[in-house]
Amino acid sequence: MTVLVDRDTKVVVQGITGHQGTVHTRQMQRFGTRVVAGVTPGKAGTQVEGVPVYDAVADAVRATGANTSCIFVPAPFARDALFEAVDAGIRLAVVVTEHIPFHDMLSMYHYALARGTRIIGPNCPGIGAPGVAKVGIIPNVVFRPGPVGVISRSGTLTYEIVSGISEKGLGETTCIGLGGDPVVGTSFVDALPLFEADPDTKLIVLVGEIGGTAEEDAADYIRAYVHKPVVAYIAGASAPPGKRMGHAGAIVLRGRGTAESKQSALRAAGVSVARFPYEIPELVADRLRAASHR
Amino acid sequence: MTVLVDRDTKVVVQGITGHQGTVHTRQMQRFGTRVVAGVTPGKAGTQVEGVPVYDAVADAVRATGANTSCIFVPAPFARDALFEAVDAGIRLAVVVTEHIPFHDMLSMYHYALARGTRIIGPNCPGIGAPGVAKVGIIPNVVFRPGPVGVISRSGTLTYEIVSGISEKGLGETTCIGLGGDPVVGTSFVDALPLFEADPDTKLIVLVGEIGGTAEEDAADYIRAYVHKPVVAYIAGASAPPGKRMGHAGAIVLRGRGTAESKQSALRAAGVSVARFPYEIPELVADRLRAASHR
Amino acid sequence: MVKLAEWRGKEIYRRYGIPLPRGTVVRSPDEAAEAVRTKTVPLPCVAKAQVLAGGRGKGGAVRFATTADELRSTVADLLALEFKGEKVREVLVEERLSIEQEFYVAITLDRSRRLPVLIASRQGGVEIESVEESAIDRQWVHPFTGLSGYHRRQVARTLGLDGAPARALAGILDGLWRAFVAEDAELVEINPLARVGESLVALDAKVIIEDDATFRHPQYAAIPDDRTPLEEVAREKGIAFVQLDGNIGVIANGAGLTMATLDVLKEYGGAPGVFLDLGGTDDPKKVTEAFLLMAEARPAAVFLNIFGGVTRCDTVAEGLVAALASVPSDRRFPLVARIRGNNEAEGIALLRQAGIASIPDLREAGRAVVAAASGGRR
Amino acid sequence: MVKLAEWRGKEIYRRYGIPLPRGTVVRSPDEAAEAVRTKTVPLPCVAKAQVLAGGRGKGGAVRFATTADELRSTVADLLALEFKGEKVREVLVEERLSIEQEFYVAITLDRSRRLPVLIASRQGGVEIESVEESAIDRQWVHPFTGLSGYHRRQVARTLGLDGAPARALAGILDGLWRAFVAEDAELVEINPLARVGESLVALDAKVIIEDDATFRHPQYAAIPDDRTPLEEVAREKGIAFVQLDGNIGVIANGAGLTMATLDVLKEYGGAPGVFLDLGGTDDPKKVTEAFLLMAEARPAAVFLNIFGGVTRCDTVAEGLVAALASVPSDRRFPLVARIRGNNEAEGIALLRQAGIASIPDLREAGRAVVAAASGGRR
Repeated sequence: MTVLVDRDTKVVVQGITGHQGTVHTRQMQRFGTRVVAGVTPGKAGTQVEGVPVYDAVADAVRATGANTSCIFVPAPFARDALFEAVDAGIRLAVVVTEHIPFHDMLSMYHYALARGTRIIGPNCPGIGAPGVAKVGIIPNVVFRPGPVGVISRSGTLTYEIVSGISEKGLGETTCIGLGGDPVVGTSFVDALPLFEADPDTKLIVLVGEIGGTAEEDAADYIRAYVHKPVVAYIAGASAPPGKRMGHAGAIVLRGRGTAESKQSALRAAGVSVARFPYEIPELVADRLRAASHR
Repeated sequence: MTVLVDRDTKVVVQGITGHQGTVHTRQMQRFGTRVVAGVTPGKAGTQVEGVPVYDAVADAVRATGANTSCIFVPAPFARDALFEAVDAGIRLAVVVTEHIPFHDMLSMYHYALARGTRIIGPNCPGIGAPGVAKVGIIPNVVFRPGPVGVISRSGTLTYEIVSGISEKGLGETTCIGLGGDPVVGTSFVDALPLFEADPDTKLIVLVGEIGGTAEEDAADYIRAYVHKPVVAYIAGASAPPGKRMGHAGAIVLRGRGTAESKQSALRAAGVSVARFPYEIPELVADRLRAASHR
Repeated sequence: MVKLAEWRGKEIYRRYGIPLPRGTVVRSPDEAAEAVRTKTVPLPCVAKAQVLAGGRGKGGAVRFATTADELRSTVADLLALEFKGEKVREVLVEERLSIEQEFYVAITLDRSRRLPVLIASRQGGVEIESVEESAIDRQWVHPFTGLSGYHRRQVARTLGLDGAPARALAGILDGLWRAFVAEDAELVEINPLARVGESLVALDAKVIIEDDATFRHPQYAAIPDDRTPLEEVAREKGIAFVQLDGNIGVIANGAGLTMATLDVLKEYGGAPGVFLDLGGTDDPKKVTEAFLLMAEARPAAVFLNIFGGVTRCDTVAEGLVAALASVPSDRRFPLVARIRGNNEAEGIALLRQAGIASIPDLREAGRAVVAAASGGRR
Repeated sequence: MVKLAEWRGKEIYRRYGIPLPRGTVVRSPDEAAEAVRTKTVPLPCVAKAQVLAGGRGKGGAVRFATTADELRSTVADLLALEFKGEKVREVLVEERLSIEQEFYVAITLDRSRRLPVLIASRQGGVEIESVEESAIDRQWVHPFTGLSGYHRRQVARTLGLDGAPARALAGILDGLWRAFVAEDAELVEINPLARVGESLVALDAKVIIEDDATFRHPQYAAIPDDRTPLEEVAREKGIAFVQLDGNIGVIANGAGLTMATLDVLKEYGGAPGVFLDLGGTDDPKKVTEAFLLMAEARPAAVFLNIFGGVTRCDTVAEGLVAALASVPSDRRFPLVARIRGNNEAEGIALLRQAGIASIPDLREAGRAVVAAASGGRR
């Protein structure tokens, strides 16, 4: 099984006529995703990569039964786009858009939560389940079907790591890029139970970063509720405190959110912690081997 | 069994030091309700009817394990009081306060909904389950344990009707006074499944009024999901259109919300509709007799 | 329910940036002429009697004028009018615009969904009730997220607008939403919303403010409504009091019980003339006040039907006895009482002392009142 | 993260009704003397250097003056100061108040709970990090319901206030909340919030505005921050560029990959000097700009580590080749490349044509960069 997406996933792309919207619609299609609709106000009746475009998400849902949205609209309009998706009955919204103010994201998160819609992102690469569906922008080439569930706060680092897992011949059930912003729709703690419950996922890879306490929260959760082996890597051990490292989230402030605190919390929860990305595939192979011998 | 309240119901009275708060705390106690705490800012450390008073609901919950709130605070402060109760983890809030602006109630309803707290009211008599607990202001004398579940939009009319049912020797599992305001936390449609699911409730009495479409919505729900017999009365058949009859809710406007439309919708759903309150006990007895013979 | 006259609604709309015709409200023909002289109102213009009842256009309460003199006499005519029972105290005088299209937009509450609903139709200028369902677009707006871009775009599509008029529409809808929330409105309606070239203008304004929110908006509490003078007095005393067409006065506590009492009286051939809901009170003075108010309405008979909850039976009895003592002889009425619930025995005893029996059966009590009223009909 | 100087933060607080000491910001001793003359600033007063670094009190950047002449020379001293690397351009001059108690209040974001958190302590005037947990009160505020009465009452209890000071506190907390939301702040802090008789006064102001929200608040985009000049240029070009202490430049795409690259370099004994995150781009010009910016930082060697996703490998190669052609000869640097992902083959081919090999293994590539940097250390 896969997590969050399956063969019934029908995607509407909000902002499909923009450059990224169009490029990634094509990539999602090549992956095998059922991209059933696009939305760009004022462009109803046109097509992008063979996908019909609608003025409104509600129209797209009515016409195509779309249940999942991939949002590419620019930051100033992202909140509106998400509200529209929720009100149209979309159950899963992958928000690729970056630079959304966290105050907007607070409203987006709590509204979606209240209405039962799950958000992945913002500022995220999205979800990929090899052989099933991809919603977002993770490069198609990195995937290979297999027993590993990947949860990551990073973008390209995820590609690098998933790619390494695939090249090692292991492969993934599903990979979720959560996004690195201060407020995310789905956190490690929200994503872990999905993989814990998925029978095909035999091991979970967790890719974290400095900043915040999401990894510490994850360690608490793993200790209490996760029985599958977990391998983790935390980027930014060498980053100096007080400097914001690219992501709005990635900053060590006032001694909080250091790589050390995250690594030691994870280790204490029984997680194998890689010091560098290239150590991950080996650790995964080891833990899978050990688990299968039990 | 009872509905919404049970032997674990522990009540905190918000606004306990006000006149109504104090009077009804005593009445609830006499009914057998576990009133464990009261809240009035600035009055911490005092007692009302032997009940300890706290400054904040969170303090009361921490100290006493209160899980249910009965709110008597004046309308301008009711929204704040409800938010406080929700944030303190209260699961059921009975809002007795009348004259709360519906814009406030919209926020209260949607916030409570999002956070998993049920509201009864506002402007409502509350809940009474004879022999178990009462939260609100329904006179103790009207009750008698029995197989009838009562759901009502009215106040005193409910007392009249419940009293009639009790005097007939029938009695109630639980009686819920929903309140007659335009926006209520729990509607007929929300309350019906509770009684449908309660094994001790053999018949449901629904007391409606002119105005709105809550009774028509209830008829739709009953037709689809309620298998127990239902007896209903709609007050206001003789009220002229365009006149607001006391309640903010009770008004026939533009031909909507007439007694006729409600009565015929309910009849079409298999409900026995009383023309006058005094017909209810007889109809209840008939339907109960018929049901027991099946 | 505080219904605002058009000009007051427009004052609100102006504060929220909704475009309106140029004009002003006047209370005399001289003021109207002065408005023309100062170019506050351009000619030709329209003069609209400020009454709350609908159907002003067909009823002759909206008229046109092309000169200052004509306007002066038109305003004089309108101020002399009594429209569906309402006296005309103000006339709104506005420029006459060249209208290309008339739309309908409004926001009100959907009780079933517990959400505000934004209603739009391309068919404006007529009562929305007369527009077929398929021509009405409804969108629900969540109080926590408010009016969003997609709501605005949907209304633009419904009305068939794009470009500058669609942008103007977006601003109007935002203003309407902000007014709905900030003014605690039950209804904000623009009908018609007129297209004039590339602009949109609110030709009419219907705003209803919620009674219960007047603690936040004391300015609305003082606004005259379509209440009778006695209803107005009752309102000031915090008593729900509605005048109907019949001759029997009903005093009960709680809206539901009061309505049920009316239903019973009607069944026995009685005609309720006053609906008086005591509400929940345990102040005998309030009961006395209610009775004296009832006496002012000169009922043929009065039915007191109380179920004591918050209100105690003995309180009511006490208040009633005090009232009966001070009702002037020409205002006396036959009384049938039925008091039940909390402190029932004490209440009944008090009444008995004053020579009043309480009839416990609702049917019997109803019949007794109807009989008393028809015997004593004036 | 736009950190505002105290005086700018106070300008915001003033707009939200938060009480402040009387005073003004000055940029010269003359302006300070003028402020005393016009009684804008009463004497005795305090002069505070407007720098973003903390520890001003102990560091001599806050001084007192009792006469206009003394203030003039104090301001002159402060304007000559360089405080923890920051030049002092403004001095805030304010009345000196007689303080009875110092509190701490702030609102910021709790990422884990995804809720704003209202923080209060009776121990103000010191860094909140140094206050023990038990003396700090935290309350979470839901964005849909906002700051409510019970939050305000709880803070009043924490600070031990009632009566007039508690009412003043309520107003301050409301202002702080409204500022937090309406200004898209990451942090609004008052430390200390001083009790002066029956009033409360915000003696300091720390406001951080969110970068991503500057589209709503363009006024904040132009405010100088504690960036280096090159970081400032990069910011204008929309490139994430951070200067560190080492001599190796890292160009990667994505914050995670860039940080991971730094981690690897450090493991092999390298010292990263510039962190440059290309982000997602498929514009070769942006890549060229990034390389030229990197050249300005004069790195001993540069590591280009790209995983092509949104960014395509060939785009990066194209931009890189163009950049190398235009880097001045005194700015050239050894380059190690590793490009993978979308259009990898095309990218590698383009690089090969320009004489650059791509090393696919991250360890090997890292070692190569460190070697190149130590060989070419200036």
